[in-house]
Amino acid sequence: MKRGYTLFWLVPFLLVISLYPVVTKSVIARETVFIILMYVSLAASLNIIMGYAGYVSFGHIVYYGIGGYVAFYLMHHVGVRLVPAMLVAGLFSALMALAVGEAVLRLRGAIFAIATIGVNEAIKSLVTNLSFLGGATGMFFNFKIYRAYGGAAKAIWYAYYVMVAVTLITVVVSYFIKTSKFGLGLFSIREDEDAAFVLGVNTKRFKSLAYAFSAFFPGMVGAVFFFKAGNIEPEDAFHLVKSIEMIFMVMLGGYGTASGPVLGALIYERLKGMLLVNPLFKNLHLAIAGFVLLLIVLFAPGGLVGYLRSKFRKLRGVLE
Amino acid sequence: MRRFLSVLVGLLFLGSILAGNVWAKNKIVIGFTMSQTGKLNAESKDQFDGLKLWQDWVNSKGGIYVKALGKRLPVKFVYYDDESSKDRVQQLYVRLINKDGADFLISPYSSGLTASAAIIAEQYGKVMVATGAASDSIFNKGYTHVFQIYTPASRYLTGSLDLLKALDPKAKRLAIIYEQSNFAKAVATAAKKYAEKKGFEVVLFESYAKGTTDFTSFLNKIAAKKPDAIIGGGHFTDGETFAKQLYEQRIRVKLVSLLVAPAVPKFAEIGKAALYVTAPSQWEPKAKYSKEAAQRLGIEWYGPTADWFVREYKKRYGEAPGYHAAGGFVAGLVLQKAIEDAGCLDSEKVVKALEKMNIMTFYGAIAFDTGEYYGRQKAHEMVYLQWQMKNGKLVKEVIWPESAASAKPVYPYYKKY
Amino acid sequence: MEAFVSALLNGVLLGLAYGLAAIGLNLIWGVMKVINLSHGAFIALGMFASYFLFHSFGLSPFVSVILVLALGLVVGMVAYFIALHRVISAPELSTLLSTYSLSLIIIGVGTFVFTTNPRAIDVGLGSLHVLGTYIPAAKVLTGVYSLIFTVLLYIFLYKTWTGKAIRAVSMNRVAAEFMGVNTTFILSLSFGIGIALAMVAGALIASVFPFTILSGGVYELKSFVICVLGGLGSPLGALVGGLVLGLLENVLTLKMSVGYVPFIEFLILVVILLVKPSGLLGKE
Amino acid sequence: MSEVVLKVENLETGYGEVQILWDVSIEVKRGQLTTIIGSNGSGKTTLLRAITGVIPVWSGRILFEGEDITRVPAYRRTEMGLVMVPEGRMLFPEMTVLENLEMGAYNKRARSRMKESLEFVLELFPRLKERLHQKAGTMSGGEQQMVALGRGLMASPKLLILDEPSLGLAPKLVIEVFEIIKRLREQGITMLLVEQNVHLSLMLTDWAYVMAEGRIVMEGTGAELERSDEVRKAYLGV
Repeated sequence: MKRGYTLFWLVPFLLVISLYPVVTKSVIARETVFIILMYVSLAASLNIIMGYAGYVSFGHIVYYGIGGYVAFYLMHHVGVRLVPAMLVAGLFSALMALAVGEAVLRLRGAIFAIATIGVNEAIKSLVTNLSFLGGATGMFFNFKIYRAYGGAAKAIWYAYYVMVAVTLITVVVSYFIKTSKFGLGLFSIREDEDAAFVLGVNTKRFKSLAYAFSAFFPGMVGAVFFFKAGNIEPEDAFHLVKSIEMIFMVMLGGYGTASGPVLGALIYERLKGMLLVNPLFKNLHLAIAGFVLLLIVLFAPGGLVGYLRSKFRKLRGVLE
Repeated sequence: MRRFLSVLVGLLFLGSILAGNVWAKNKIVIGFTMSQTGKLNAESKDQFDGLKLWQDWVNSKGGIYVKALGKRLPVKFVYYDDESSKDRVQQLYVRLINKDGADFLISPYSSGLTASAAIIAEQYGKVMVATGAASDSIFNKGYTHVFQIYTPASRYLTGSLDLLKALDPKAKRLAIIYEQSNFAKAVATAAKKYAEKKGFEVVLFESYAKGTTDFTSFLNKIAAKKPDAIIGGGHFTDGETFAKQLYEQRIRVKLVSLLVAPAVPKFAEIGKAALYVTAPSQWEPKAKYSKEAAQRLGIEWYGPTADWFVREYKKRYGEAPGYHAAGGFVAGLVLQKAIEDAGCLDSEKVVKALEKMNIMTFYGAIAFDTGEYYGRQKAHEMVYLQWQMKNGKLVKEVIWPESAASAKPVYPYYKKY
Repeated sequence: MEAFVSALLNGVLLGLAYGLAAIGLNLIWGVMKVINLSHGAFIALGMFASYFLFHSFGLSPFVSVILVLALGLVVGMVAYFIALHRVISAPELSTLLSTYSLSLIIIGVGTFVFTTNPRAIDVGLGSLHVLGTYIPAAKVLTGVYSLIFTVLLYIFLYKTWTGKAIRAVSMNRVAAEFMGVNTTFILSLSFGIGIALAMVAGALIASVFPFTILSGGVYELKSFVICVLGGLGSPLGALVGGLVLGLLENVLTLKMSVGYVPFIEFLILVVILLVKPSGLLGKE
Repeated sequence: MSEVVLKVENLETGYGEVQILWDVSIEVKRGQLTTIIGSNGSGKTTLLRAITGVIPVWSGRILFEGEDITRVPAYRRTEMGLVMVPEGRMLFPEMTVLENLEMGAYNKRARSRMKESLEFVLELFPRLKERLHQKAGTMSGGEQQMVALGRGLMASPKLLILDEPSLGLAPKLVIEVFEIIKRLREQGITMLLVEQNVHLSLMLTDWAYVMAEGRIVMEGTGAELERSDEVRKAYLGV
């Protein structure tokens, strides 16, 4: 597949956003950008299985939670540092996805979606009962843990840089998957899985791999997020609403495009941030989010990028 | 394209630059989040109402006296809705500190949310007065800026056991139940330890999921163990429901002691199901803490009297205050005292003042641990209340400790069936 | 022994109410192949409808349930035309998301209007002494009402022209249109009935347990488990599924920690979907 | 006798941006059997979809008993008497045979006559009488085709459209189906038949149209077409 110019603006764009808090030394901006990057990475990962292969993983947050728990456990009880713990967490999430995918990827459409919700809720309830993971109350870092990073204040910046790296890697990998032969196979599965199979696409292997990729990055994101948060508990790690926010961002930006989830995440975070602190709307932000989602589903199923691509043909090489 | 992008990036962040402007020091900004929505809404609102009453009280006197500036500074609140969820707590506290210029922080309601917020307070070195958060475990994480108003969870239900022992030395079988939350687990675990030490037999020690509304099967299971007493619980909704279903199923136990719910005045709405339920409470309007009591103990009395607080609160909100409201008020009061003692707004000096604090308020004694559990409340004591019938109306009476009691305990619980 | 009898009775009564909530979900899935992610929001709406009829007009939930049914029918049909009609033939992602956005809107506005304070309807009917155990009368009525509504639905689906048309549409929409069935109307009616049943179930449950605007979510997830147990798309299977779940919740907990119940439920959901997607009690 | 029941005038339509039908005009007269033949992809199915109202018409008109029904929704057309027996039967598999037949009489015009219609159908298909309470989905292909035909007849059709009724049936059953069509024609039921079995269709039909590439390329009586070289070459394999 021919590659367009999307990455030539997407990566610098993300870098500009990421460097802004560093240059201005603004902690506030850092907090905001951290959340934006986290959303970008989560949305771009979900997009691999949902947008490319057409499998709507409704409970996708489960991999973020699993990654978070694995990394937190390693850091808290074993004393592993953030980056190695994060890599282990990502791999563990990906392996879990391979195992879970072996089973649930046989299901299709809405049934698959429900099954993924079931997986998330089951794992959440299980973790809630496991005392070595702290049960319902979860685990807390002792503040001393941040000393290895030069104190709490520096540790947050450290977490921020790691998040920037994870996000960039997610976006680039997601782009290369899309424009590769592998991506083409995934798209053929999305359009017509049976036909893809008949045409010689190893659909089972393709789906499993896509699912593993889309779980790997959330696993790492979870690791970084909970490192920064300093504590982890099941309600936060396996929060179904966050799962649906991920879908929302993918839909908002453009289902199946590489740049869509990035834009979707960016807009969504800003929108939510603004609505939440706006005295007029803060109590209605849920309703507004629902309304916007409904409008997208009904009138612009291609999301922002889909809309731009259909309006301006010239943009097709730039917006992929 | 590039121009378009730079405009976009520019616009996105223009707002945040403009908002971070410099402000003159003409007020003390206190930041916090409250749960305007979500499952903790009820308790959080009471806490906020108490806090708001303090703000108006202190501002009506011109504010808090700051010696270094030689004048009184009024108190300004900045607060957001945390939706009873940790998701945004940290982001919002970072915002409070950095963008809204909060000088001091008050915790959100509940141990879970406070634990999250405490990390931010510590990371930025801001003083946070923690109220509505009783968990002990927040205080052995190495924080040096978080100070607890509530009697910690480890001392929550111990009094209920002392009470039971005093009432009925033969009662041995104990069922301990708890909600799967930070706070309830801490309380239950501590109670179990204490019970075993005191020679009770814990026949059931089990948790239930947050948000549980159906305790039917759980109650069946409890009944099958034939306990003399049931102690435990979680927060308001589950506690109220538990008490209601306990009554509906006519479980025969001698003592029922539940967390949080029975202490809230609204508990009376379940009618006869509330009768004879006992509960630990951080504070009750009928508890007798006074200037005289403080003098007797040789510690400083600070702030308004309980009568004043109850009267003003009722005037304003139309109902008697519960301990969440009192906790809110006292959080402000403690901060006020610490700022006055420090004589300035510098966080580290206020921390020193808090370390040294040893006062009595209408809410009871206040002093903080400075050892392994730095910042944990060490002076304040729980009182134990029971819902009783007076002139055909349900009322809360303080029944334990005997020195603070306003009525005699009614025993056993199943007397009402 | 007493505990076991009580568990059985409570399990059956509660199972019937769970079943009623799930029947609506299953009917909607059966007829229009839509997984209604707004089901929980409508259950909560039913709870609040009942609450206000009780507190403002003094109507007992067991009387006002008829009004809730009518309200649900209207609201459901309107909701169909707003959120579903345009995407009814689109891929499932669209209907999943459009019903989810409905749920966001309802819960969002509901939170704004009602706050998330817990509410309760205390019908004050006392408890009945049955077989050595005490059961709240409201719970007994809830079970009985749920059974009645299920039977009425059965009669409607199998004995009336409109009911048969609904079944026909669920089996083959195009063929039904060829028979002269106004399928658009039938689709909206089915959604309306599904929503009405959800709201009725909510109204009945509200007379037994306290609730907030967010409570529907729990029952929605239970409904998924029930539908999968009883067979996706089979309205009556849902009743059986409801009974199974109700009994499971009540009897299982006698032997194991209450905390594990949700885990078991979701494990059942996933395992059945994998082993036998047509449902444990479903056909083929 | 030669009153026109259905008249399609200059019909053009298609899917999305792809046009399938080009200027199609046909007529069906009362009491007659009219047939459309054509190979796969010639546009027969699309034409039927337009006539029954499943897909919208781009241009042209459809008149049914003189009334313009071009914009009338599909289910209303059934009520007016334009009844379809769809390709592949499309029975309601979980319903009994009786229920399937009853669904045929769903439209208000047919409901009042349900009893007589049922007698008529059961007389036509005595085999169904024993199976009235069997689920339709569990029956053999031939039996299912009978239910489908019976269900169509239950609707009191003024025009019965049969879409590939012999598709997928064993040769013996194909003959049986055509015998039924013959009997129906003798009963004076107006029918529009779309078939791939050109030989049998042309033997029975009063008037036939040949479709290719979305256009009507030929029309005439059955006998005329059967003699035509083009038809013989293209469809009869001779």
